[in-house]
Amino acid sequence: MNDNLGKWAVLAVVAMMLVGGVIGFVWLPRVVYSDQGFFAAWCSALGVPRSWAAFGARPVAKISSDVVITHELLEPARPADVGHGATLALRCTMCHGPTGISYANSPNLAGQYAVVIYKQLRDYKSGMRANAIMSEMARSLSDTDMREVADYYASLPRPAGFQLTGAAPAVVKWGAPMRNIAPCGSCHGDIDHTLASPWLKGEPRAYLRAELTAFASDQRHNDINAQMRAIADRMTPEEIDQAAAYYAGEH
Amino acid sequence: MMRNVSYRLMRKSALATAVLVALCIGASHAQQQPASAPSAFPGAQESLEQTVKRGEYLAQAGDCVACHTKHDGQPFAGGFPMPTPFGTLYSPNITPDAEYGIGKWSADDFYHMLHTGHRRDGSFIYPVMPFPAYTKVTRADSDAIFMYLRSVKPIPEPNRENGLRFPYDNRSLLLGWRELFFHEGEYRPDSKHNDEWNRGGYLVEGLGHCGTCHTAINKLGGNEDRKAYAGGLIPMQNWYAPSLTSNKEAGLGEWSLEEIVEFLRAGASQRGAVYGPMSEVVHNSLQYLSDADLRAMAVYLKDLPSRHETPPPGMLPGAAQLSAAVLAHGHAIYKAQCQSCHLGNGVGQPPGYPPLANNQSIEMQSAVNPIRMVLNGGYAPQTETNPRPYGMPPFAQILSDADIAAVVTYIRVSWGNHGQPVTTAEVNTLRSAPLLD
Amino acid sequence: MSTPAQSAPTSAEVSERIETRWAIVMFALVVMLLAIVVYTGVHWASMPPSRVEVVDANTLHLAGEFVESNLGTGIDPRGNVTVHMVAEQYAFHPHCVVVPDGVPVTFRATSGDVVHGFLIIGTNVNSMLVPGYVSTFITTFNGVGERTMPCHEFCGVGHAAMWAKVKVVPLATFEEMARKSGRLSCV
Amino acid sequence: MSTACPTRFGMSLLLLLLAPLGQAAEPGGLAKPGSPPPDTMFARVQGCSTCHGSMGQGTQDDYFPRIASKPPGYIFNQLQNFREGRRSYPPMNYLLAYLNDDYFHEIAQFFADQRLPFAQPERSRLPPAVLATGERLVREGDAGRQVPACVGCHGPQLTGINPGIPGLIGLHSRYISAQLTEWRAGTRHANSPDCMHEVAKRLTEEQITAVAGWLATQPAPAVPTPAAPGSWATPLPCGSQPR
Amino acid sequence: MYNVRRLVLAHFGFAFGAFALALLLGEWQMIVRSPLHGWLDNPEHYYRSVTAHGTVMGYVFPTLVAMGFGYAISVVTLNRNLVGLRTAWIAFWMVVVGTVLAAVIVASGHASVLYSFYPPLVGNALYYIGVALIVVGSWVWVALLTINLAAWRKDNPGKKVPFTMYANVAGSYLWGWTAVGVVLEILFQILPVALGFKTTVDAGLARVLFSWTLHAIVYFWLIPAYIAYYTILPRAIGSRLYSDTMGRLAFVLFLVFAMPIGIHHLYDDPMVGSGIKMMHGVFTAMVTVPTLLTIFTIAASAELAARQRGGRGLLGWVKALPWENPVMLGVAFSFVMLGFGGAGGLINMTYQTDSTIHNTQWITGHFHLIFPGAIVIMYFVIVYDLWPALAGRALGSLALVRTQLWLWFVGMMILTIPWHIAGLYGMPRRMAYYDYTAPALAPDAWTVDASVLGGALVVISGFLFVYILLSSLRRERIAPPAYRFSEALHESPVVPRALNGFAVWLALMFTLTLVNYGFPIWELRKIPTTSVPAVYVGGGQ
Repeated sequence: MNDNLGKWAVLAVVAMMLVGGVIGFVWLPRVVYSDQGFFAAWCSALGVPRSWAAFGARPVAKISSDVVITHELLEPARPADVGHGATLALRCTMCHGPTGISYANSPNLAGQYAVVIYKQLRDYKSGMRANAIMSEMARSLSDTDMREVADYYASLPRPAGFQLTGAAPAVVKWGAPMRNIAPCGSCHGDIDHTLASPWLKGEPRAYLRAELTAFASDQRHNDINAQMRAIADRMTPEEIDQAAAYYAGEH
Repeated sequence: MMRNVSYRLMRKSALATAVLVALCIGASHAQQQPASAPSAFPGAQESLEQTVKRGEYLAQAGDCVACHTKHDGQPFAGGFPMPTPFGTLYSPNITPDAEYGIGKWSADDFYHMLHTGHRRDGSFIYPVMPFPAYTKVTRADSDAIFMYLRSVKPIPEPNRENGLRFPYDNRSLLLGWRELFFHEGEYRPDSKHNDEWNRGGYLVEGLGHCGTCHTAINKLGGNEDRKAYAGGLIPMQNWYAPSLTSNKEAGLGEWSLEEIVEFLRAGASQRGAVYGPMSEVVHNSLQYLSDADLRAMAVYLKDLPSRHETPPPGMLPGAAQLSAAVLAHGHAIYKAQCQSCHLGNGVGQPPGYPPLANNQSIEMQSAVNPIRMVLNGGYAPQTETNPRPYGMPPFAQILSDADIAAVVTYIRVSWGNHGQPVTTAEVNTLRSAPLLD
Repeated sequence: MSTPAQSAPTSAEVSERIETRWAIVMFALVVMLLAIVVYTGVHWASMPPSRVEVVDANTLHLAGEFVESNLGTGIDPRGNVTVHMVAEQYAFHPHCVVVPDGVPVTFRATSGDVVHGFLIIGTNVNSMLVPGYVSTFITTFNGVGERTMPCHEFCGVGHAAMWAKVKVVPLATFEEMARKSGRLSCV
Repeated sequence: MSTACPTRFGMSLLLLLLAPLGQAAEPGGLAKPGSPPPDTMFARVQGCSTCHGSMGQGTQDDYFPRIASKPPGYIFNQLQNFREGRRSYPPMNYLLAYLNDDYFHEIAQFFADQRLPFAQPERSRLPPAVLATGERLVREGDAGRQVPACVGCHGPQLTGINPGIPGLIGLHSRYISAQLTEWRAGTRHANSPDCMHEVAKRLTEEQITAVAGWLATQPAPAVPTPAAPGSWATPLPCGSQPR
Repeated sequence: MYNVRRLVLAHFGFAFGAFALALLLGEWQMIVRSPLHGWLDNPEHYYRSVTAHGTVMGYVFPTLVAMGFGYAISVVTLNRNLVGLRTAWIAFWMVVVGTVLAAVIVASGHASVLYSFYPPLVGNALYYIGVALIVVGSWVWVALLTINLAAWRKDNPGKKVPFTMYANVAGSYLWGWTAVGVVLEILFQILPVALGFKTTVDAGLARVLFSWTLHAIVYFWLIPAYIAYYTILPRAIGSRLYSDTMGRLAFVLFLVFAMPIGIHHLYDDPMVGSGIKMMHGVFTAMVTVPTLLTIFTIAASAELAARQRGGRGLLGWVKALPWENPVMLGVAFSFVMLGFGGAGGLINMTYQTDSTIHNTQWITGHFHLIFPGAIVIMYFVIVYDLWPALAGRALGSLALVRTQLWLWFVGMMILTIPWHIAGLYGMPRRMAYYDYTAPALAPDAWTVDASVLGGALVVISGFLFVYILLSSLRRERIAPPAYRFSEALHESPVVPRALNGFAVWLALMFTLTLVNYGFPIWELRKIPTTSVPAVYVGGGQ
């Protein structure tokens, strides 16, 4: 070892780079990307995005919902939205209650996330979700109307003093791993909340049961990537009832 | 057992009542009780029926039924929700039901509650119950009201748990509030004024609890004396209770006694019609008061000192918004929607179609009421003297914020009105104001 | 090994000699390691998912190969068996996959939201699913039966419940099923 | 500072604009109260005009119902229901809160007496098959689900019958389906026996859509007024209609 | 110990305090996910705990130990007071504040994203700010070491930099540069989203940036341990460092090769090309070189000591080693665990074999053998060795000390070996609960139970360590002995120039980083479609 160590080291490293380079960018690609030309293979090895010809787009048989959920989907409510929403929402009061709290086993909308309400309205309008009255009601709503109604209901206070009773059932706190059922609470608010998942506390039991059953039977199918259908169809009727009862505070 | 006590009481004549009054004077309020008190008020000598009758009258004057009856509920059975910034409270059942009502109460209990704002168990009452006003009620009147309440149909309606947020659900915290805003003590006639004035004062300050709405409510949910009757926004309901002082611009300064009496009795007058929460007051309470009492109230109100309720200049909405375009727009809307009833020069066709020109409701600093009238419309309450009221339709669903802002602005500045312009934002926020309290 | 140093220079030489020997051993080790990698790479053509392919994670459900009706197992134009899957908090869609035994199966999977893991226990199928990128993996199952398939990357509080199944069936059975319907799954 | 200029500008514009109006009003600026309004029911029910039309004939709005020439008993019941909160629609609940029954009778009678042409029925977007289902339900009902035919109570011409059963003509599909849904959910009540609640409970989603859709497309018959009491026997007892 | 006694004590004190708490969390995690405990009612608590455990053990604890040790080395080997003591204290408090901030946020459940962050999962901004503070504080340390070395050079022109200091500074440079990756990720990817300026993250790019830090950070943890091998063990067992030059070489090789290999953590990720992966693979193979050098040198100097103590035979000399000496014992344990860990590492670095165990419990086993096993046991040794000089107190019974080390070693083995096995069964890591009743998973159950036991031993050992130190404080003060590190056997006055400075090696480090990370980062940065909406956690509260 002497003062040329530095030089030697540099040379050695360069040599290694070359070896690695040759193996990684010339030799292996020839094998792994044999379907591509030299430069294409080289690009693939580098990680330049390219699509694998064999797997092109396929015909779209049916889609669940045409809403694309992003954080920008609804800007934070402008006061103007809330006001117009309030006037538009007058005709929703018969089922959803004057303060967004239903006496008719319709979902409570007070304090529901705006994105959730907006998406459902969009789906009602586009027919992705069907309901005798809601389809009718949503038909004439413009996109702005729907945002405003959503913002209005989101602005209302949730049912005061509502308490969940009893211990959460297994399906709510653990789900059922081996059936790929995640805990309800991991998306719907007990444990954590994910974008566009509705807040379920205090929703009417009958409504929750009906919707879960509809998901399970594919009657309702406006959940993106079948997220709820997949879960609901793995839930037992008992689990469905337990979850519904729990969130309705009747557990 | 209490029942028997009170029934015996009822069987006793007025003398007994007088004795009882005397007793409790001795008991607690000697220093507060004016010597002339009993004679200053009716009912020193009366039969049980008369007492109950008078009790009913006073209960109406106090408008007990308004809060102690829920929409589809039985009279006085309670359960009426009262939303506050601190949570929702539910009025209790005050029918003579032994379990849930005041069946087990004595006249003492009742007076004590009314007078000191303590529940029967000694804990504090939330000031949604206007005991700071009711404390002014005399023992005699309290007993009469109690007798009357004992005479109504008992309803076994359980009381509903209040939905107050922490920490407001702790009644003992009210101590601070009471220190600030509650001054216990019956009404003390002012010798500088005649009986009529004092009677009016007794009703306005006491049972009428006018100040509860017409005195601004501050952040702590209390009325400040220095702002007494100068008007204020009613929290949650989002109606503006106008000033009742003798102030020329905002108050009753320009109203004649007759106009005030007519307004309170009929719910509609040459000056305008009642609307919003006041409809309820007229419908359930004021229309039943005697001419003498209404006149007395009018006299007292007319005499309230002005609090010069003109807003500080800085607070005015910028006149910059007041463009010709807005006024033209407002004028167009007015012609299309309002003129047919309120006429081109805004003089209206009172009492059915109230005047808009020179009308405090229109001009007052807060534009809440005129905006809400346009948004929600309204019918004057049906009363003995106004059995077939006229009404104004809601425009919320056919006019945009801009339309409404323009037309309200137009009305507020036309025909010599000197109100301030309103913004579309104001209109918009009021769209979500609750229609039913 | 060396005997301890008597005199500095000799011991210095000794130690230097030993060090050099040792250095050679070391490099031999390293070269061997590389050799393994290269050999397996070339002769089994076994490489990790290395074709970078991007996809819009927000619009998977609207069009393209990951739209709902395309998920599951299918025979693609080339006659290859291909499984399309989407992972989302907290499930795989479909959550039960049918594959034939003994023939190469291509997995095409991606995530609709966060990073998920894709592992078929007892096989060398092991890949990350990163939103915005398509993971492709080719493998051949040996032996029919059911394999479990957990999400092996933390993807949120529901992670522990994110499991799917792979059902390996005899080729014949599979072809039978495939004739009946285009896309297969055991959901 | 910068706003000062536009402000003054705005003010001067205002004055310019107010000058004529000022003359229109009193020279003093204070207008003297006008004469009392006409003492007619028409003048009194203008509170209903923006939603139901000045005489109850309905409006362009795709939701609010026409109330002109509905049976007086029916209208009275609804006014009462709204006041008592048996029907929830805040604007209605609010407007009627402090009015009494005697006045309701007058109002009901006024609208009942209005004879006004019906608006063009709406053109339905529903497929003919669905409309056919709707018509069948209206004319024959659905024996399977024990749904009586609408015509059974509301009359062969769907004009309703005095005093309590409303006609179904001239309503918007949205309004009808909303009402049926409410009946079913029990948020709209009637005096018991609440026959519409019974009927609506037996209807499926699809049937509601179909019925509402078909009814809304029906033109008014030659005689659109409710039939005289007892013109036909109603299949099931209804609290709002004396038998 | 010059002017840094209290400074070093503060670093060690806070480091091991945090360590003790995180240790308990770790064991709690083992228990709740084992068959011995029912499923957690709120799985979020588990991930909360994992986040806290990882953040403390990964960022706070080793950083503070390295910092404290580094200051000590600087003053001892350069034989002069620390320049910039006040700044050093500021740096310390930055780390403390950062830790507390992060800890509070994590404890409140607003940042259960695990210490590896996992965007597009995004927690509360304050958590990331806390972590960033920790890193920045440690950067101040890097600068201070450089400054002190420069100051010393100025006064001793042309003199050979003491070996220990050389290694020390090499380690600090390694950290200074390797931390850049995570800082880039936090500053440009996560914080803007956490603060709400932006709502989308490129998870792929984030993972690449994190891998930049993810592997080299382990070598940063490792360096104090290696320094101890070279410069504490020989002195402690009455031997000498075998070869100065070899030693320096080992450290500079870490400097060069630790960095450009992080992508071997992403072998199974879809956003990096196979060529790049191969390059990282190659250099990963290279990074075994310094380790092998070290093993050789240390073994050699141990042999030296043994033979001087009359050890004979090809391997017989091993018996002659001073096993009663905790340092000897610690190093031996460390080597064993390093050996197992290293062997496992070879499997991870070969991507065909990696694919069978990637992200399984095996990985947890692997890095627990390396870090809490081989490395932390050396941290114990370091603290034991420095303690008299720091605290001015002699340690209590050495037997107790040895027991502590034994417990740690045995505990770690029982903890990690079953993990490796579970990994081969395919058990994923980081599961709040695990359905052992499922026939497919039932066989894994015993492994977790075993780990619970191992964990328990580890916890006992950890607290025993704390106890030993605290109890020593009750003993009477002694004059702190002058502390020294071991010197080389052949103390030649000069070393190859390259090994007396860092220029060449830093140059290589930057170049290799550029070569191995430049393209992927540049490439991923310009793909727009791969930015996906952030998934904010903590919505449950």
